Amino acid sequence: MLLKRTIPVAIAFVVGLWFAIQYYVPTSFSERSLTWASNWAKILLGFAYILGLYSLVHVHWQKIRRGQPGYGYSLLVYVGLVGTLVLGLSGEVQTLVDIATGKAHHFADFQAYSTHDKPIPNFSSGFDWVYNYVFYPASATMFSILAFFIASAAYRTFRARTIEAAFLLIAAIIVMFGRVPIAAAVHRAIPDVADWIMANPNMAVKRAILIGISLGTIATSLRIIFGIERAYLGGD
Amino acid sequence: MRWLLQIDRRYIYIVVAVAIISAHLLRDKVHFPIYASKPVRGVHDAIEKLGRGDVVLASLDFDPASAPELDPMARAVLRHCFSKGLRVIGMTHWPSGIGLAEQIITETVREFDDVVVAYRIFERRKEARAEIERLRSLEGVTLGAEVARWPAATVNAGRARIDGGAKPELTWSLGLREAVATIGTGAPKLAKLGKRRWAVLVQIARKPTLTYGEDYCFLGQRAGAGILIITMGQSLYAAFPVDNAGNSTRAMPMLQDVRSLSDIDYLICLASGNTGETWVAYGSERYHFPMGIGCTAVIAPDLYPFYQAGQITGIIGGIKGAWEYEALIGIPGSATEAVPAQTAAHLLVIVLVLLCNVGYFLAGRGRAVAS
Amino acid sequence: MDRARATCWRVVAGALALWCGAVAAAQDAAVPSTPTAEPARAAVPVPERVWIEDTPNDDGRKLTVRWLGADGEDADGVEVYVELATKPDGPWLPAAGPLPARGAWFRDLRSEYGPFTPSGTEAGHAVVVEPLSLDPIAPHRLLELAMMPPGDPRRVLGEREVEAILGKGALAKVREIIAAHGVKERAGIAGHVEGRILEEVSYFVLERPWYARLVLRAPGRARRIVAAEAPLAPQQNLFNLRKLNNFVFMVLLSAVVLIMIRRARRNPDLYLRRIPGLDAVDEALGRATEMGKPVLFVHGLNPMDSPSTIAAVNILGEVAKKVARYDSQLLVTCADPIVLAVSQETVKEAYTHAGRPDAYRADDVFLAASEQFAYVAAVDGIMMRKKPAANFYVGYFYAESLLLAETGAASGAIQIAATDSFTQLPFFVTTCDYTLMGEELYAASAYLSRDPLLLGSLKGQDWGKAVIIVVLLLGTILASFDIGWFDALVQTY
Amino acid sequence: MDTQAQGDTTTTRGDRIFYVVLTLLFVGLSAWSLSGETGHRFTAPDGTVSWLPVGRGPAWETLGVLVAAGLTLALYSFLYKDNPFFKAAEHIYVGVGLGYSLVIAWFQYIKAELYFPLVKYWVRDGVQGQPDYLLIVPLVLGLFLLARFIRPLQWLSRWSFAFIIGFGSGVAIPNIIHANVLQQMQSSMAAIEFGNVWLAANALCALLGVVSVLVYFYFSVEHKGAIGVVSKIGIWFLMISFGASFGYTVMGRMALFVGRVQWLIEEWLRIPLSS
Repeated sequence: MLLKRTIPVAIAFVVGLWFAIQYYVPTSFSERSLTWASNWAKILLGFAYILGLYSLVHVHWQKIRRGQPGYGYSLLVYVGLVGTLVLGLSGEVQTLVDIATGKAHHFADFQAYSTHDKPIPNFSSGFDWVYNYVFYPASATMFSILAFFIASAAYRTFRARTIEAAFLLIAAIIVMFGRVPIAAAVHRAIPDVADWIMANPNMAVKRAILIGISLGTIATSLRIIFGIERAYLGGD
Repeated sequence: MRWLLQIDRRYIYIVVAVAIISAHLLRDKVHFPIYASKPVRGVHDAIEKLGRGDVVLASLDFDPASAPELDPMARAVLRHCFSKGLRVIGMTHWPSGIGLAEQIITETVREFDDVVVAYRIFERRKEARAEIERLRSLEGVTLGAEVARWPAATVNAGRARIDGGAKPELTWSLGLREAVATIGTGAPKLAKLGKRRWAVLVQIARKPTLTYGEDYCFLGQRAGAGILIITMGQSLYAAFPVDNAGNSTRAMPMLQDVRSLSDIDYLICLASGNTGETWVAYGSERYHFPMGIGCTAVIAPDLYPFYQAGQITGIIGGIKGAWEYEALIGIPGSATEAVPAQTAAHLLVIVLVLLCNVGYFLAGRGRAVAS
Repeated sequence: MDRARATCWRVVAGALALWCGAVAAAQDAAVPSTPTAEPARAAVPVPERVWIEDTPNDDGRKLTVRWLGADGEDADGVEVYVELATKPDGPWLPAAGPLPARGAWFRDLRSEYGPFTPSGTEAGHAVVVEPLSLDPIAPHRLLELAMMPPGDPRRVLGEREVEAILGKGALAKVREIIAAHGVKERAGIAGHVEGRILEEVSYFVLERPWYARLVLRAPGRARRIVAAEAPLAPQQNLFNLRKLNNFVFMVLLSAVVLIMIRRARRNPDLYLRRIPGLDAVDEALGRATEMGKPVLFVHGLNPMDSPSTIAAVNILGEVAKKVARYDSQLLVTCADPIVLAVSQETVKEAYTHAGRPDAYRADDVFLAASEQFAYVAAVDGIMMRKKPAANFYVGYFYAESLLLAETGAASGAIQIAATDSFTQLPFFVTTCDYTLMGEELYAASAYLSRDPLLLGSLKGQDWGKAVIIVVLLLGTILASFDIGWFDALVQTY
Repeated sequence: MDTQAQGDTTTTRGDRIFYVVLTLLFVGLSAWSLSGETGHRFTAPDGTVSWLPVGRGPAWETLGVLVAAGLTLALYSFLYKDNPFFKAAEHIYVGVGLGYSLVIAWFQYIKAELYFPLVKYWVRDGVQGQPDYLLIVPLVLGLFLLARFIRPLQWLSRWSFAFIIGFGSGVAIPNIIHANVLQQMQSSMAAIEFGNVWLAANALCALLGVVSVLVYFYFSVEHKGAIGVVSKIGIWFLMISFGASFGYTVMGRMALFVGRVQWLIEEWLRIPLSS
């Protein structure tokens, strides 16, 4: 109980309280503690990726092992994953091999995986190839599907069912039209009206939402720090 | 009219695709009036005010996914900076943006040398070679004086810089694509200046104009967002002991007098997430430097409060902002090319929304709701 | 050859040092540090008082040099230079300037002094100086100098200068610090080790009292040098007074929230307005059970230390309890490995709490992908293939919001979103059946669990909003009548 | 995972036609673009069009373009319906994405922040500098995270969670007060200039917006009477704002598609579009 509950709650309390107060303390120790903790969080994230790797590999392994329909696709996950890892870490492996064969100095400084004089990917750095020809186009394509979704979402949902929906609809049309170059040609005031909506009602709402969010954040953080909310700790 | 409401969304997808692709193919046929909005001018004017050698930190915080919106913007801003002789420090907060940011910076820098490529291509053509020879024979006039006589518009478009009378130093912010476009039919107003510009292209084709570590550098990426910014405020060398290529930042000539964020003259953050706000809260608020934000259209409304409060000098919002910026610096780029398709898409969505409301009211509101 | 070059260097350096020394000596002899006027030319005005004070709100790296007077009409065109030294008789290092003698310098110090910036005529002039940025003794210069090979003539020259400023053996001390960090040569010294060394060297430089003086100059007029009253060592301050209003706000709000939580413990019956999105949770889960289809819980992209994600995990706990009771399947997708681990723990606990530990399967809480759009592709795929009956989007979302919600809508699921991501709210509002906006995300776990302690904190939040509304209205009214002090309460620095 | 997992497994005749057309489109256009001449087209000032041959890049680059174009088309095919092409592209992408994250995590987090400052100096005395012993704390916390793989020690990972969540909570409070409360209030409390009706109206509108939306978020008071009216106004403000943001975003999203189209036409099909 002590190890499983009390100590974690105590850690959250001490760490949380200190970093809430640290903001107001300008000494160099305080600033350094912030740098430490944020570095530590990064390192923890690095370790956690092993958990993530396990999760993804395991889920797909289950599919393959059970021969579920479509398990072939799961094999493709492995292809992408292993391929990228091999290309990305080949330099590291090379270093290890060099150390083993006595060619390299022990733990030679790492080479960044890309350098500024290599703007165009070449095959000597296959990681760049994966980035440029797989990762980049796939990301851009998934993102650009939004162009279709936003049109269909607008078509399906922008209906003046209620007065609120009408407000939403009208504001959207005005701003959309205001952002088109020909709007200014139709009437000079249209872009201005669009800007006015962005700068006044929209900004006011944003402010109010931000203020509300901060109150919510502070209350949630306090509940965490004082151990009132501890869903994250799990059971036992 | 019921069918209008229950239309398969795939038909909408087809209409969108057809509209955008055809507008894009026909983009040379349409020209739009330029109306540079105040927030975009805010960024442009702030950079315009800087003097030669001032330091601009460009935080390119986006990944390939949002590149279509931010890439033209980044190039336009970088072209503006380099053509004004500003020193540019590049960095990114996004691990997935390292390759992209580096590529944009290097390619923009190369543009200043890319005339070499243009030169070679043109030299292969018979008539081009003749033209080059003719222009070379004109070399009696020193280039500095020649350029000084150019009308302001040309200088604005080409950003020729002359240092002292004796040793003209020029940079040209046109890449291969743009050079070819302007020398050919390109922007109609600039076309007649083609020959002179070509002469300058030939002149400066011989040496690289920007040097890594002196005129620009790319620090790469470090995690930490706000914390990283605070560290940079305390010491740039501590935050980035080495740049992306592993060079020591402390040894870099251009960083000798840039020790922390307090030493930079302007920050331009091109963000597809909320790094712009992080820069305001942890950077400019603490270390007091002017900054501007370029962002995807979706983030822009978020930033108006900061603009209103004077915390940032301006906002470049989305592809339209990039287009306005390209217009302001007089170098058309890919944002200018994208505008017709944008317009078509906007009008299409407006028509779709109107259509669905027509259908909604004609079908009878009550029944439509029930369905 | 090398020896010849070194000799050359030494000669040049020696000559330079001699010349510099001579010039400095001549200058100091001409104008002693007490203010005296040269009879021949009209002299610049002299400040009444010059003193050093510790710059507040900092980590002990800055000093403020202040002075009164010397800003009348006769100060037109006079330039002020501030110089620092470690000994009363120099050598003096230029630290700031030229500054115009006329005009109130203090107003530019607001960023350092914050709300407690002295104002009015008694404030005089002030300028912040940083001993660590002074040229020959800046820590990175010291490091460079200390690590030069012994034969390098530049080092000999630099060493003399540095020892004149920081005292005998200063460079040896720097070398000691470097050696203590296990560094032997300049080449290949890693950034993080260098950072630690620099920090220690900084303390070594700063640990002494600093003397300051003002040099006032104007073309055609005699120069004046005025020394500051007493030397001072910069201090680390324990509290950043610039953040006082922030601190007060935090303390008050925390107090209100904690008091409300205490009160809720005694009186658990609190009124809570309906939040339709949360009332719909049961409906959605019921439908999923009826149809025998899973419930999909989609985390946002932010990492575990983001408040939105913390709130999302709290909501996940409540949703998982309900799912366990309804006996349907819960799928949780994550994009961050720590969120994944925490979610697994949370769901496991919720199932145990609901008496169904057997129903928990670790594989149902999984990392769908680790990159934004790969996550979208994976989650979209899951939505189209498993056709979950209910989708929950909880946490901080970016551009993926519409890609997820629109696919979810196409797959026919009931969709409930909860996010504090202002930019993505419009997309959730238009494509989801229910959307919890902003603060409602943080209220959700309290609403769902009906735990009096959590409800109490909602009450505290409401008090906070009431106070903010009153302050806003009051502030606008007062500002409209040109009453500025109230505005200053929320001023940030 | 459940067995009815694969969703719409039925393939209609229309689907089959779609798959065939998509495959033919990709293969045909790729072949066409590979067989064609490559280069740039110019229009000279006198209107004559000329063609400048530019050599194709190395084979791996051509292969890359084909892979990228294939992925792009496969992912777009999701717009029609979930299909084998999309599934394949999705799974490859997920694998590559995780691989990318892991490589970055190794270089950026573990190697740069932990291995270099600590382990490197620890295991080798040949290198300059001393280890940063403080980093033992995150090393231990990181190993605790990995203890999740050992059932009896799983609880150890909670210590790491507690650290991260505590850190996040603590840091959030003052920073959020600074950026989201004080700064927002500061800019909301602008003076209303009664002289200028337009500006005064704007300021009042903004103030009304902030207050009414804040009232809408009230949890512990019933939204009836005056509060009800104000919160209703708040909802209107919210809706106007959402509509405006939505409209504003359309632009950016379309730009993304234009970007993709541009890439496909120029890099894959090699049709020079620039004049």
